[in-house]
Amino acid sequence: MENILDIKDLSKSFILHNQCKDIQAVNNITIRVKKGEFIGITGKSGSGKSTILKSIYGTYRVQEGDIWYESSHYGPINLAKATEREMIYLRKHEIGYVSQFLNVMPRTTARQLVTEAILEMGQSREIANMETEKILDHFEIGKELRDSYPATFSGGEKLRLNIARAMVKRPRLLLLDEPTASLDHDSKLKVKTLLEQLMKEGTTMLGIFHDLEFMNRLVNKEYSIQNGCFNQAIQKI
Amino acid sequence: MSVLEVPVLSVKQMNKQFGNGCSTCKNMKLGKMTKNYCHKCGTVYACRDVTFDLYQGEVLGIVGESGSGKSTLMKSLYFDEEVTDGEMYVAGFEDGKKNLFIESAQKKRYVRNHLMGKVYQNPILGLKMNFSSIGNIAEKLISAGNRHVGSMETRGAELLEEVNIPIHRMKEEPKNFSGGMQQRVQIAKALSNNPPILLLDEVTTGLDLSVQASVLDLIKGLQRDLNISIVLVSHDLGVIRMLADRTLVMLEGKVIERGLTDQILEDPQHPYTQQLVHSLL
Amino acid sequence: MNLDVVHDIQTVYKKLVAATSRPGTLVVLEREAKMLDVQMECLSSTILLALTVLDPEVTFKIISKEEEIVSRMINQLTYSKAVDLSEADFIFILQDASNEQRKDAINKAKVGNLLNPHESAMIILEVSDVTKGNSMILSGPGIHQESFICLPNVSTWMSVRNEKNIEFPLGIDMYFVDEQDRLIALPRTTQIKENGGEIKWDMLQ
Amino acid sequence: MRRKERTEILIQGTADIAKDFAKEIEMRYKVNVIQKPESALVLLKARETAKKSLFYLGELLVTECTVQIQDSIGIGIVKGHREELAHCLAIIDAAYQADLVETRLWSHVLENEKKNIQKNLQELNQSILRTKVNFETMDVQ
Amino acid sequence: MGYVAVKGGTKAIEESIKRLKYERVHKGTAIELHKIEAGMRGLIDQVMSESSLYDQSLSAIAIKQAEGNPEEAVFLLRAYRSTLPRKHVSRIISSENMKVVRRISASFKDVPGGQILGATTDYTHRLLDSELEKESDKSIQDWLRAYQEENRSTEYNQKHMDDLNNLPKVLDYLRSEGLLASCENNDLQPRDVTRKSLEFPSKRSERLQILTRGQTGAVTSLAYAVIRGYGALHPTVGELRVGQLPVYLDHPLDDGQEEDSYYIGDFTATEVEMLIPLTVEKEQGKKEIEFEVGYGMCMGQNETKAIAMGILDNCLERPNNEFPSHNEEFVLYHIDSVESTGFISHLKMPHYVTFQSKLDSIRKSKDQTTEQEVGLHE
Amino acid sequence: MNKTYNFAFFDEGSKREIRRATLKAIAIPGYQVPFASREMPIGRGWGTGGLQLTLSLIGKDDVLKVIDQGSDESVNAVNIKKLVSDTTGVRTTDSTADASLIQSRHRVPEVPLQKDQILILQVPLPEPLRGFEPSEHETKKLHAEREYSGAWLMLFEKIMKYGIMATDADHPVMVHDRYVMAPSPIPRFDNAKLDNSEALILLGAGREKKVYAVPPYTKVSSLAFDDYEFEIESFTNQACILCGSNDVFFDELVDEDTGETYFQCNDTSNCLEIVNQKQSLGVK
Repeated sequence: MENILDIKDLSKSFILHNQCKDIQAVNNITIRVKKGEFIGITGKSGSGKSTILKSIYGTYRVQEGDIWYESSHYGPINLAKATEREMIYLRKHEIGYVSQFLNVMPRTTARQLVTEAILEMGQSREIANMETEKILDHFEIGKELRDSYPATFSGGEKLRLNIARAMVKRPRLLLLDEPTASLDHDSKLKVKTLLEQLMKEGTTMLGIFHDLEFMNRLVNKEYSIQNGCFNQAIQKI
Repeated sequence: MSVLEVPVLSVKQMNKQFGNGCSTCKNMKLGKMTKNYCHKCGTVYACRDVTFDLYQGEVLGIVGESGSGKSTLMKSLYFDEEVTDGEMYVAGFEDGKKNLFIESAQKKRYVRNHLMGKVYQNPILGLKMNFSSIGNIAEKLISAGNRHVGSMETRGAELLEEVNIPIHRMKEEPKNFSGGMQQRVQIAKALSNNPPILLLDEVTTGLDLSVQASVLDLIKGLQRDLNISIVLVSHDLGVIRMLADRTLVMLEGKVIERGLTDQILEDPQHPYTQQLVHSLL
Repeated sequence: MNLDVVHDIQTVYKKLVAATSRPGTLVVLEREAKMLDVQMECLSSTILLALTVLDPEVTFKIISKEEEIVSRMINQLTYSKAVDLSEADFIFILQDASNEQRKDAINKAKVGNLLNPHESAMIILEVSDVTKGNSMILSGPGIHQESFICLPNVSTWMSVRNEKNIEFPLGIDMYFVDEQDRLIALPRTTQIKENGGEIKWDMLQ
Repeated sequence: MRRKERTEILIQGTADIAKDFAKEIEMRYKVNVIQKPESALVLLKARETAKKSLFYLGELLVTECTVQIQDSIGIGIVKGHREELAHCLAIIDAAYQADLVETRLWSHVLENEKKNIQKNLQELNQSILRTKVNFETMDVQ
Repeated sequence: MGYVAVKGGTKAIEESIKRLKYERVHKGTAIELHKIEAGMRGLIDQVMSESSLYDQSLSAIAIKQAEGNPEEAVFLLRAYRSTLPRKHVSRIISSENMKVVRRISASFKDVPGGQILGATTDYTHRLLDSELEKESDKSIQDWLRAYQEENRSTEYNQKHMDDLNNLPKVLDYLRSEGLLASCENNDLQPRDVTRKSLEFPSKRSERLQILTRGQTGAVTSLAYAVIRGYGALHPTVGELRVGQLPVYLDHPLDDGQEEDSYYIGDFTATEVEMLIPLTVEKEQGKKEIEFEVGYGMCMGQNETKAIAMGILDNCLERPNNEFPSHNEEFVLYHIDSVESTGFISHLKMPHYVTFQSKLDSIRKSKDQTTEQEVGLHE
Repeated sequence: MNKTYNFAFFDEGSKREIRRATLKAIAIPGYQVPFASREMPIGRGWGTGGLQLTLSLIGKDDVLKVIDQGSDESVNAVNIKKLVSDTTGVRTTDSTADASLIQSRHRVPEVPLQKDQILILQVPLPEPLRGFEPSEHETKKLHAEREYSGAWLMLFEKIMKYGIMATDADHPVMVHDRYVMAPSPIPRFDNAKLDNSEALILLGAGREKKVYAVPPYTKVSSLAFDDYEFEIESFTNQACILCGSNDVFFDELVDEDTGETYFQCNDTSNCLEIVNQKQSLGVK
């Protein structure tokens, strides 16, 4: 199986000018991810797990190392050096990112939120509307919720919506940044089902999970990280 | 197989100074000035070598404190202000091959009327307060060549509806409206002839929070539906975070940092941006 | 000089108005030119026009081999000042000017700006005979549908004139005067087409 | 005596002097009137003191006359409607221009008149100075 | 009622002109011009200044013809002026050469050269003087003799008397003290608003010329509005001087040597420099107060107008859209006596055609409304 | 002070300045040429712009007609005629056809103008965009950039308010497809007479110091919308009570006894000519 993601010697530090600090977040990280794999990253909080995901997603600017991604549109592309426009394209069409926070416009309804994600990819409004209903059904977002503002949702509802929004794009690569951190048991189970379904559909995933037990039941491979460096890679399943 | 995208609007090395400059500020390479102001001759270098591209369907945020040159930049883009030097290309005008900054006033007027819309922070600048709201929208349509009252009335009503101005108030003058409503009429006006480029200058500044939210929502919705490109200037990072895909940070007339909006917010590089972001958190 | 500076200049002006408002119309200044009755290095009509439009408030330029003499004379007659081509309100191109000088003068004449299109030059061009030369079709304000005229030396001014008048309202207004004291005006609004077929080059220079 | 000082004295002093001088010349020379005394305007160009720039304050009505003696042109110009004085001034001006012998004898007449003018001015100033506010007298002793 | 054009105009006009003359002379006595000149200095000065034409005797005729109405007198002189050739421009007139007859400063008590009240109504208590009813030529002459006698009895320091002819300027003093920015002579030739139509933004010379020939009342009212609050200035009179200024002309063909110029006479003028404190931002945002100067000068003794002009001059140097008084179009377009009175009075002209046209328009729009209303009810 | 006035009141320098402006105005149809505008012996606003044009044009052989609101005998017309003939000695006439110069306030005569005539219109407010933009500096810029949305907007606003264009006199026109121009307060009825006119039409605004022109055979169209056409004043089924004309602009009168409305020609000299003609025919 070919690699979809090939992270080589990734290092990232933060220079905080106002505090005269230089914080090394990750150092010389190398990860290879095959198409369809689900990789889990573990480590203590502050160990640099999120940094890896955000570097892939382009939120952090990489200082050293490469992040080769096999794009269906661009072919092999180094995300560490991609332009803003390339990154925007990939985010719209190929790479999804889900965290526990739902960052949306205050007065956008659940339905609009999802539709918008589909429209971004250039679909017609008709198709977008149809798809939206489908996915919201799928994620068990109640009909009564669909025209309300997500700000009023429960944690579980918010997260499901969040994943729904990421999933509706059928991303090739999905980055999961502690999505289950604040969820109750029932919600977690629903999410798990969803992620399993994504795996079946062939989505490659990279995730950080607070709940290791939850993670272990899902991932193919686990990387453990300490002080910004890898300890080991454990093959699961 | 990278596809070469053509920007809708492209600005290169734009400079705008107020005053003629003197030997001190010209020779010292701007070194001996306080910020962008020369004490000797009083020249203000409002925009210095500003360069950026705007692509179809995206929202480009420009953030910076007052005096950073962002409003001057917007004025220059809409030809409210003549630039000192630089280039500006718009895809819809002469195939994006002619530098608009050196074209005649008539040509600039054409681009303004047909390819751009602008919403000013102060509605007085964007609206004729003594003309009806529908008339204000019609003005933009007329300048783009429309000579049909019926169609303009329909279009105007449509737009006002879209921005949530009750139709029965369309013949009212904006001077009777609240600030938020005035801003919405401005937006309707700016959008009236489907411009590919929309310039928004601090459109929510000075509005109540709830009104702000409704205006932001409106903008986002319009941008989503119409796939127009927006340059959005704000000193408010919250507004930028919600609307902008990419962001430029301006300080003392210069663009000191640029990137994806989440990059700017989560991984700011320049000391000034870091300070700005941290003060927001 | 028997010219009455009040009444004869008034009739010259009236004729200038007629010529300007009806481009291509042949206007005769013979009567006033006879009153002038002086020997000059330029045509009598040129002097008449100078007396009609010039005074200390405006400027002029003479294009001629005898520029110095004519400039001084015009200055004494009108107190108007001679200035550089690009500043001149009125440009007089005399018969003895070379083709290059003629082109250059028209080329450098000011066309005004969009705010003040009237700050443009009026060009008075001397020719031997305003009725001989290349045949042309005129159209535009002041002309009922189309009118036909002949003017000499077309190649030396036409293209540069059209070039100057490309962005109306900017442009130059041209007046042709001849040895028989006749006048034809081609203001900036007049569209000129060459009248088909063969071009008869004017051989008189 | 040069023109500035001369015209100051002739206009500020008694009009008889100009009349006498002109008469003297007219008796001996042919005076050709080029332009009869006529009303005309003089535009007043002033310098303001705030930015030291120039502006036009208005127009002053003058009477102007031009005469010719021999080959010399003389101009007489004076504020107001003073046709006779303008005429005399023009003749005197032409006389000086033509450097006629008579003009050499006029100097001391003019000098004398200048003293009179000075004296009158001083009398005027004296009466004006009576309106000067004297702050010293208000000192408390 | 009817909207028909007036007929029989020729006859009516002739009769109207006779009637006007009747009104002027019907008391059976003519006012002599020299009496107007002798006794109406204030009116003459105002008329000369507003008409921008300096000549007492013409002014007197205009006043007589206008029966003392300054608006009409100014109108007459302005029109008369259009018919006179303007042959000369004077050499630069500088107020330093003024033979001062009055000079005060409201800013400096101890102004160099002193406060010289001269002739002023300021301290007359404005008590109506019934004595004037009895005033005769003889009583006047007696008074004059006594006054001259009194004057001669006082001895004055020679130096002071000479000073009156070159009194130091308050501004020069301030400039030498560094309280006022010094500036060089600016010899840019002024534009003449009577020859070149005004365009905006205007030139300083155009503003000053329009202000100095402005209608006294209009200039005063606008300046009053400024200091009452419809403006952003708080001025004091730095110096006010009244006196005689000599006028010189260059020989038309000469190279303009001063000694060869023509002296043509003196004219009376009022000059005012208003001091206006302003906060200016200096280096590092430090703020300082500096003086700016507003300049006013009028032909004749017109003190209020000159002060008002000084205020408006500074207003227009500092454009500010908040106040109409700082808007050059607003001020410059509306203070000319002939223009404003002409346009106001033109409203007396018939507007029958426009009214008929308006009538048509109103009827049609009424029809429209009725149609709409009918439509609504259907 | 003994002053004989120069021919046509002005000194030659003043005439020359007006003449230069006029020539530019003819060369740039519809553009308002600024000029110095001399002070006149009649009031600003009383026709000084027209009068200055007339005086700069007039010669010994001219025949002058002056009309005000359609009437040769109106006091203002008489007054101006008197001033011009007093300072020039030229002949005046009431007949439109006889005149070489016609100075008019608020009307274009009913008798079609001829090639050798010049019509001079007095203009109180030359700026057609003034209602939209008070600043002269700004309106000048709008003209420069051919930005006339304001002119149409003013019409649009009226339609919004009143349901019709509802302009009265001085309905703006577009000249030579370039400049929007105030035709002076002539009724809309007269606007068509400016289009492709045989005669040169000059317009003078003395107080506002502008001269502008419509040369002969120049396109002049009244501003309108595709779905709201320009409409002239309508006098449907009305005829002049004196001469019977029905295709002219009327004055509306009320019979004081009966209270009934009746109509009469506004152009009095034309009316009189028709009446005279009819009478002479009747006599035959």
